[in-house]
Amino acid sequence: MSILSLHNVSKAFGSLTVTDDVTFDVPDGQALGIIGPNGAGKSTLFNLITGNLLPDAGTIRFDGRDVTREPAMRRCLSGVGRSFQIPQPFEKLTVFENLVVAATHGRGLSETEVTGICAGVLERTGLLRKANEPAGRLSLLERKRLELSRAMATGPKLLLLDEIAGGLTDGECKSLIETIQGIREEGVTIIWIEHVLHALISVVERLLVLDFGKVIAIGEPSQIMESREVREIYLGIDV
Amino acid sequence: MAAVYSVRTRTAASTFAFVVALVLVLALFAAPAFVSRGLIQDLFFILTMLTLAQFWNLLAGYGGLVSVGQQAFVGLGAYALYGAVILGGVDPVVSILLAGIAALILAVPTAFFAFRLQGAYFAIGTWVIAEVARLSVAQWRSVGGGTGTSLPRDALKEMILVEWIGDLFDTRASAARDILAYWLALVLAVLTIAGIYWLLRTKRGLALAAVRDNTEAAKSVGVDAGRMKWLVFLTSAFGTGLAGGLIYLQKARISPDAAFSVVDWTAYVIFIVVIGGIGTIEGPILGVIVFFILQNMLADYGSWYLMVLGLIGIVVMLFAPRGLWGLISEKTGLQLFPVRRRLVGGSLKGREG
Amino acid sequence: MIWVDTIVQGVLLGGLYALFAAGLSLVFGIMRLVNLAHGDLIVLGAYLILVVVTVLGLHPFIAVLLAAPIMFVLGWLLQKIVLNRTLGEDILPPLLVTFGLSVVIQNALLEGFSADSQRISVGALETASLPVGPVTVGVMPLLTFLSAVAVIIALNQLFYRTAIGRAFRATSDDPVTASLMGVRPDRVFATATAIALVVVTIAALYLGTRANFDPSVGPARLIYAFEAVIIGGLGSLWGTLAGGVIIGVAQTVGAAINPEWQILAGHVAFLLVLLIRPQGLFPRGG
Amino acid sequence: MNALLETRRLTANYGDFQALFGVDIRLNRGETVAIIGANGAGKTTLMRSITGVLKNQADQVVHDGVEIGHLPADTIMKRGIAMVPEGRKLFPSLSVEENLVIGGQHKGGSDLGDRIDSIISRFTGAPDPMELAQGHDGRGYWSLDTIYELFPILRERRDNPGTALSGGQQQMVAIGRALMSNPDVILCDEISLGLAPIVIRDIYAALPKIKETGASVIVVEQDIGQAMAVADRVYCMMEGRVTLEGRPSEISRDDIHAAYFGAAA
Amino acid sequence: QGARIRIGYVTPQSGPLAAFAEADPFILEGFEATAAGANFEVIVKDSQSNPNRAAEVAQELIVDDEIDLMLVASTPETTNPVTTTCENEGIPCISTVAPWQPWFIGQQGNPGDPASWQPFDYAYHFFWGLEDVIAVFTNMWGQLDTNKSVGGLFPNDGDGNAWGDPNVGFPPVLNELGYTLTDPGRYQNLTDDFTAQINAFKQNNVEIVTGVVIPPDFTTFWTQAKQQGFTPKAASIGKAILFPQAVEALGDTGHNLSSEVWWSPSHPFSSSLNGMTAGELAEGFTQATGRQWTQPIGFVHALFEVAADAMSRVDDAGDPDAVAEAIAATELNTIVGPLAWNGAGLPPFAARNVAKTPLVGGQWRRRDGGGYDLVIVDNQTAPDIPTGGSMEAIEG
Ligand SMILES: Nc1ncnc2c1ncn2[C@@H]1O[C@H](COP(=O)(O)OP(=O)(O)OP(=O)(O)O)[C@@H](O)[C@H]1O
Ligand SMILES: Nc1ncnc2c1ncn2[C@@H]1O[C@H](COP(=O)(O)OP(=O)(O)OP(=O)(O)O)[C@@H](O)[C@H]1O
Ligand SMILES: [Mg+2]
Ligand SMILES: [Mg+2]
Repeated sequence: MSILSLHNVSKAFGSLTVTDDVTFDVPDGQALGIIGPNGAGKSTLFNLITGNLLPDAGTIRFDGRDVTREPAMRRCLSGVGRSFQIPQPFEKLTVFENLVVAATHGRGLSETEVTGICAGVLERTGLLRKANEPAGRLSLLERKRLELSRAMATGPKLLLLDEIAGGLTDGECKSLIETIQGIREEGVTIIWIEHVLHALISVVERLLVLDFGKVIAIGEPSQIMESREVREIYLGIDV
Repeated sequence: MAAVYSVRTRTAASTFAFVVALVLVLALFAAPAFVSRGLIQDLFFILTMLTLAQFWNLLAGYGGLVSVGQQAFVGLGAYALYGAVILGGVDPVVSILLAGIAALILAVPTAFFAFRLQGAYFAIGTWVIAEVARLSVAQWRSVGGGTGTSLPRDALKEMILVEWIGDLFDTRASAARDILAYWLALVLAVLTIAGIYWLLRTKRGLALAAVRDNTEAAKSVGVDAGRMKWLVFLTSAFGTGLAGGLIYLQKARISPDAAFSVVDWTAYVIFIVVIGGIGTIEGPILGVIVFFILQNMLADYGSWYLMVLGLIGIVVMLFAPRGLWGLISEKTGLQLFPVRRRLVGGSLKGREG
Repeated sequence: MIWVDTIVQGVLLGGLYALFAAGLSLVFGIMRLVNLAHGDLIVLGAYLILVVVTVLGLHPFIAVLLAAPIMFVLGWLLQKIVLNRTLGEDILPPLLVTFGLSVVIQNALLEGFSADSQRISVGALETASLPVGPVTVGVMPLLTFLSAVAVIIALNQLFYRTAIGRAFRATSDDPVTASLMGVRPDRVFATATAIALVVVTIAALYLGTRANFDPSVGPARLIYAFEAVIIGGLGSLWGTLAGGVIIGVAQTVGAAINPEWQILAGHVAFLLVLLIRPQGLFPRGG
Repeated sequence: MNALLETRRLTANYGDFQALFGVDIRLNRGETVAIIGANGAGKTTLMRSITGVLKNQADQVVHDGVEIGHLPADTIMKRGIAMVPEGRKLFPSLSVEENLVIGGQHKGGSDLGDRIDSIISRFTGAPDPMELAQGHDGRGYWSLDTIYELFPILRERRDNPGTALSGGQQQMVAIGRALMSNPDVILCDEISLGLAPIVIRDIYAALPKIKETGASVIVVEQDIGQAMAVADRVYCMMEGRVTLEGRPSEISRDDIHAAYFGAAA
Repeated sequence: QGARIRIGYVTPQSGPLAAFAEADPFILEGFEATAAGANFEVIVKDSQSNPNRAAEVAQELIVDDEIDLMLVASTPETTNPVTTTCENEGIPCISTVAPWQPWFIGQQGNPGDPASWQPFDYAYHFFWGLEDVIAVFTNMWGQLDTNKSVGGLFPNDGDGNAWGDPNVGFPPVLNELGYTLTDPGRYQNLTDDFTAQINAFKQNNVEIVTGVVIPPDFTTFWTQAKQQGFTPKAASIGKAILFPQAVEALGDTGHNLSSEVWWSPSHPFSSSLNGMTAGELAEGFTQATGRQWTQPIGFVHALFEVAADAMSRVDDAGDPDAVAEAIAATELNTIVGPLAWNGAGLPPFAARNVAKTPLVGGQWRRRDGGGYDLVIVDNQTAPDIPTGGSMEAIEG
C-alpha cells in the first residue's frame, strides 16, 4: 500500500514551471531518495507535499486521503513531517522549545507528555547539549540538525528531509545515516533530497531524478546511478 | 536506562518577583483603607490603562496583529453597559460583563473582515471599522446619539456593594463607588496579567511565539496559525470591552467621540506599550507608570505636554525600539515573568542553559 | 436631476480626497510607509501658505509656488533624518513615529497660531460657479478636481518617464538590488517624501480655501485619504483618484438619502471594496 | 602585484548567526575566479559583503588599493563593481529596457545627492562619496546597443516587463544590467541556476566578450564542471570558510569532493 | 476667615474650543484684583476641548485639590462631563455658556424619555435656552419679507440634537409660528460636502437658513451654497459665527449673517464685583490683548460674580449643601443681566437648576477697511438692550 501518491502534479511560478506533471507513489515504510540539479524543483515538490504550497493541477493523496487542498498544519497532524533546506528555526525559542512546539501541536499532546519525547529526540540527534540555547545562536550544522529533530518531534509517518548531510565530516555523516536508518526501522516512510550521494544511497531503496520539474527517472539506486543521462545532468562533472 | 527529564520555568528572580507581586496585590487591595481618594482614582486610571495595554500587547506584541481600532471595543463595551443600565435596568456592575460580551460579538465580524488584510492594511481596516462603530452608535438615539448621555444617578446609588463599601470605610457613596471601581479594575488587571502569563506558559503561548518567529515553519509542525489569530483577537476584544465598560462606569458620562477616541484608547495605549517594551508582560507595566508620571508632571502645560509626549514616543521608537524594559532586561537579563522552558535532568543534570 | 448633481458634486469632492491622498499614495506605494502625520502635514502646508499670503501679500496661487519648495526641503529632511529609520518589515515603528509627529505638529501649530479658525481667501473665486449642463459647478471645486487630475498625470509622468521614477519603482520593488544599481534607497525615499510634500502643499491650498482650518482638522481627513489609497490599490495613482471619487460619491449619495449616512457611507463603500478586492482595485503589477 | 579586489579575514553575521569566518580571496586584474561550494556555504554572503549590501570593517574589503568594506552599496557600485545577483532579481515594475537602463543610470559619483553629500562631508568629516567613487566614470564599450548585440533576443522583448521573460532571458537582462555601468569587476552569483544546459552554454558564451572589454569576473557556481571550465582560479567554500584554492588543472576531483561535501565519496 | 475658598475652573484652553477660553487670563486677573477675589484661590484646569479630559480634571479638582466649588464654561462638551462629575461627587457646580436644554437634557440617562428626567442637587446653570434663540431668530426673520420656509442645519452633536429635537427644539415652535422647516437630518461634524442639504433647501424654496454649526462646516456650507446658486434672505446660525475671526474667514460673504447675541459691550449691565460696565469690560479686554471683544467674556466674568456672591452668603464654604443652597438663593445683577434661580421662563423640570439670561439678535456687518462688527438688530425679547440697526436681507 502506498502512503503517498502524486498524480499529475504541476506548479508554476509565473512563467516558470517548477513542477511539471509529476506522478509517483511511495509505498509505506519505504525510503525514497530525490536527486536533481539545483533549481530542478526538488524543494518545491516538498512544499507541495507538505501543503506549504498548493499545486496548480493534479492530486496528492496521503495515507489514503486526498490532501491536495489541505493546509500544511492539517497535513502535519495527519503525519507529514519535514525539514527545510534553508533551516527555519524559531529563532527566539530554545532548541528544546522548538521541539516542544512541534511535539505538542504536531501530535496533539499536552506539554507534560512531550518532555520525554523531545529529550529523546535531542539525544538521538546529538543536540541535547544545546537544548536550552536559543535556536538563533546555532551554527548552520546545528540548525540542520534542529530541522531534523523538529521534524522527528512531530511524530511523522512520512518524513521529508531536504539536504541535511551537506558539510558533515565523515564521522558525523555516519552517525546521521545511523539515525535515519533508525527512524526507518521504526516504520517511518522517508523521502530524502540529498546531494551527498553516498549517504543517500546507503539509506534509500529507490531513487527519483528530477530535472526541470520533470521526473526523468525513478528506480533502483544502482540502476539510476548507472544511467548516462543522470550522470551527465546531475553530476555535471565528467567521470 | 531512560534518563528522567523535567522542565523548569521558574528562576530565582521570578520567584522573588512572584512573592513581591503577591504582596503588592494584597497591599493594593487593602489600599482604600489607608490612601487618599485621589490616589485611588489615579490607581484606577493606571490599572485600566494597564489592562488595555496588556491586551493590545497581546494582540500586537504576541499575535503580530497591529490594530489601530481597539477604541471600537472600548466604546462598544461602554455603550453596551450604558444601554443595559439605562434601557434594561441592569445593575452597572453586572453590566460590565455584558460590555465584554458586546465587544466579543463585534470582534467576530471585525475579524472576518480584517483578517483578509495584512500589515498596514490591517491597521487601517481596523481603524475604519472603529469609525463605523462610532458613527453607528452616534445614531443610537435612546442613549443620546451624538450628544452622549450620563448614567442615571439612581442606578449608581443602588449599585451592588456600594453601600457595603461605604459602611466598611465610612465614606460617602461617591468615594465608595470609586473604591468599588478600583477593586474591579484591580481584579481585571490582575486577571489579565495572570491570564496572559498563563496563556504564554501553555503550548498555545509557545505556538504564538513560534508563529511570530516563522509562520511557515510553525504551520509545518502542526500549529494552526489562523486559530491562534482568532484566539488572540477575540480575547483582546473581550478584555478591552470589559475595561471599556469599567472605565465608563467610573466616568458615569459617555459620548461617542469620547468613547471611540482613537487617541485616548489606542494611541496612548500604543504609546504605553512601546515605551515600556512591546512583546513582554513587564513592558506595559513599566510603560503605564512612565505615562502616568509624564501626564501628572506635564498635563498642566497643555500643548507643550502633548508635544513632549509625541517627541518621547518618536525618540523611544527610533533609539530603543524594544522599550525601557528591553533596555533593562538586556543589561540585567532580568525576567519577572519568565516563559522560557528549560530542560533539566538526564545528562543535563545541574547544567543551566 | 438632483441625482446628477449629487454625483457630480461627489466626483468633485472625490477630487479633493484624491488630492489629499496622492502624496500618501506615492509614499505608501514606494516604501509601504503608513504616514499618520499626513493630514497634519497638509494643515502645516495650509499655515505656510497663509503666512506667505499675509506676510508678502501674495495671491494664494502664487504663494503655493513659494511654499512648495519649503515643503520639499522639509519632506526631504523629515524622511532622511527621521522616517528612514523606521522602515522595515515591522509596521509599528512608522505608525508610532508618525503618530508622534502628528501630535507634535498639531500642538506646535496650536502654540504658534492658536486654535483660531483660519482661511485662505481667494476672493471672488471662492463663490464663482459655472453652469455645466443641468448643474452648476463651483469654480474652486472644479479647480480642485482638475488639480487632482493634473497632479496624478504629473506624478505618473514622473513615475514612468523619468530616471527618478525608474529609481522609485526599482527601489519599491527591491531596495537591496536597487542599491546594487547605484541607487541609494534612503535618498530615493527622501526624494519621494519631498515630492509628496509638494503635493501636500497643493492639497493644502484647496483645504485652506474650501473651508476653515485650525491645527486640529488634519486627522479627520487622513482616514479618507487612506481609504482612497487602499481602494485604489497599492502604488496605483489613477487608482487613488478612483478611490477618492468612490468615497466622495458614496458620501454625497449617502447624504442625499439621509445626511446621517454621509460619512458612514464613505466608510462602508471602503469596506465593501476591500471585502470584494482586498488588494484594491488597480494594484500595481498585481 | 596588487590585487584588483581582495577580501581580508572577512567575517559576516546575520544577527546572532555567523555566516563567514575570515574569508580571504583575491581577484587579479583580467582574471576570472570561480567560487564553488554547497548550498549555504556562504558564497552569496561573500558577494553581499563585497558589494556593500552587508556592512563590514573598512579593511576587510580592498578594491584597487582602497578600503571599501564600510561603504554603502551604491558607492561601491559607482567605483565600478557590479553584481548579477542570485535569483536574477529583475525589477518587476520595470520593462526589460528600463531594467537595463537603470543599471547604467548612476555611474561615478555624479548624481545630485552625491554632490550634496560631498559638500556636507566637508563640514562633517564624513566620507566624501564623490571622492570615493572617483576613478570610474562608467564610460566604455557597453551601452544599450552593445548589449542588444550581445543578447539579440532582448531587443525584441525590450518593452516586456522583465518578469515575463524565460529564466534564461531574465538572466541575460541581469547580466546586461550589470554591464551597463561598464564595471571593472563583475560578480555573477549562480547565473546558471535553474537553466537548461543549452541556455547555460549561451550565457557562458558571453563571458569572453565581457572579459574582452576589460572586466575581471568572479562567478559563483554550484555546477563544478562549468566553474572549472571558465575559471583561471577556483575557491571552494564550506561552512563560511575557504577550504580549497587553486587552478582548475591542479585540483583533483577528490579534492573538490572533500572540500565541497566535507566527507569523502 | 483664614483659609481661602478654593474654586476649580474647567475651561477649554487648548484644542478646537480654545477661542471660548481666550479671555480667561484677562478675566481671572481682573477677578483676583477685586476685593472679593482676594478670598479665593482659583485652580484652572484645561479640558483640551476633550470631554474625557474634562471629566478627569474635574475629578482631580474635587479629589486632589479639594475644591469647594466648581465653575465650568463653554459648550456642552465641557460643561456636561464636569457637571455630571460634580453631581455624582456632591460638589456644587456653576456652569454657563451652553444652552440649558443640551446641558440639562443632555445629562439625563435617557434624553428621549422626559418622565425619567431628574433635577440636580448641586449643579446650577445660567444661560439662555432654545426657546429664546427661537424667539430671537423668528423675530429677526419677522422683520423681513419672506415665504417663511426655513432650512435647518443640525449636526449630530449635543447642540444640534437639542436644536433639532422634535419636542423641545426648533421644529414644534416653528410649526406653531407658521414656518415650514426643511430638516434633511443630523449630519456629522467636519462634513466636507453639503450638496444634499443645499438641494433639499432649493427644492423647498427655502429663504431662511438656521442651525447650530461648527465654524469649518459653516464655511463649507456657505461657500458651496453660493457656488451652487443658493442664497437665502436670512441665515441665522448659532456657534459658527460667534467669533469675529470665523466671520472674517468667510471673506466678503459674511455680511449680514445673523446670530443670537448673549452679550455685547452695549448691554446695559455692569459687574457686581468691580462695577465695570459691559462696555468697559470689552474695552479692557481689547486693550489688554489687542483683540476684538467676544461674547464669552461677559459670561466668564459673570461666573466669578456668582461664585463670589454665593460664597459670601455661606458660613462654611466646605459644606456643599450650604453652598448649593446659597447658589440657589442668588439674586444678583451681573454683567450679563439679573440672575436668579427662580424658574422664570422655564418648564418645571428645569426650574430648580437653571437661570436664564436675556438674549437678543444681531447681524455681522462688514466694516469699511476690513473686519466685521456685530450689530444688534432685534431686541423684542429684551427691550432693555438697545439695538444698533435693523435686520437686513442678505443680497444674492
Ligand atoms: N516562491 C517562489 N517564487 C518564485 N520562484 C520560485 C519560488 N520558489 C522557488 N522558485 C524557483 O523555482 C525553481 C525551483 O526551486 P527549488 O527550490 O524547488 O529547487 P531545488 O531543486 O530544491 O534546488 P536546490 O538544489 O538548489 O535546492 C528555482 O528556479 C527557484 O528560483
Ligand atoms: N538573510 C539571512 N538571515 C539569516 N541567515 C542567512 C541569511 N541569508 C543567508 N543566511 C544563512 O547564511 C548561510 C550562508 O548562506 P549563503 O546564501 O551565503 O549561501 P550560498 O553559499 O550562497 O548558498 P546557495 O548555494 O544556496 O546559494 C546559510 O546558512 C544561510 O542560511
Ligand atoms: Mg532545494
Ligand atoms: Mg547563494
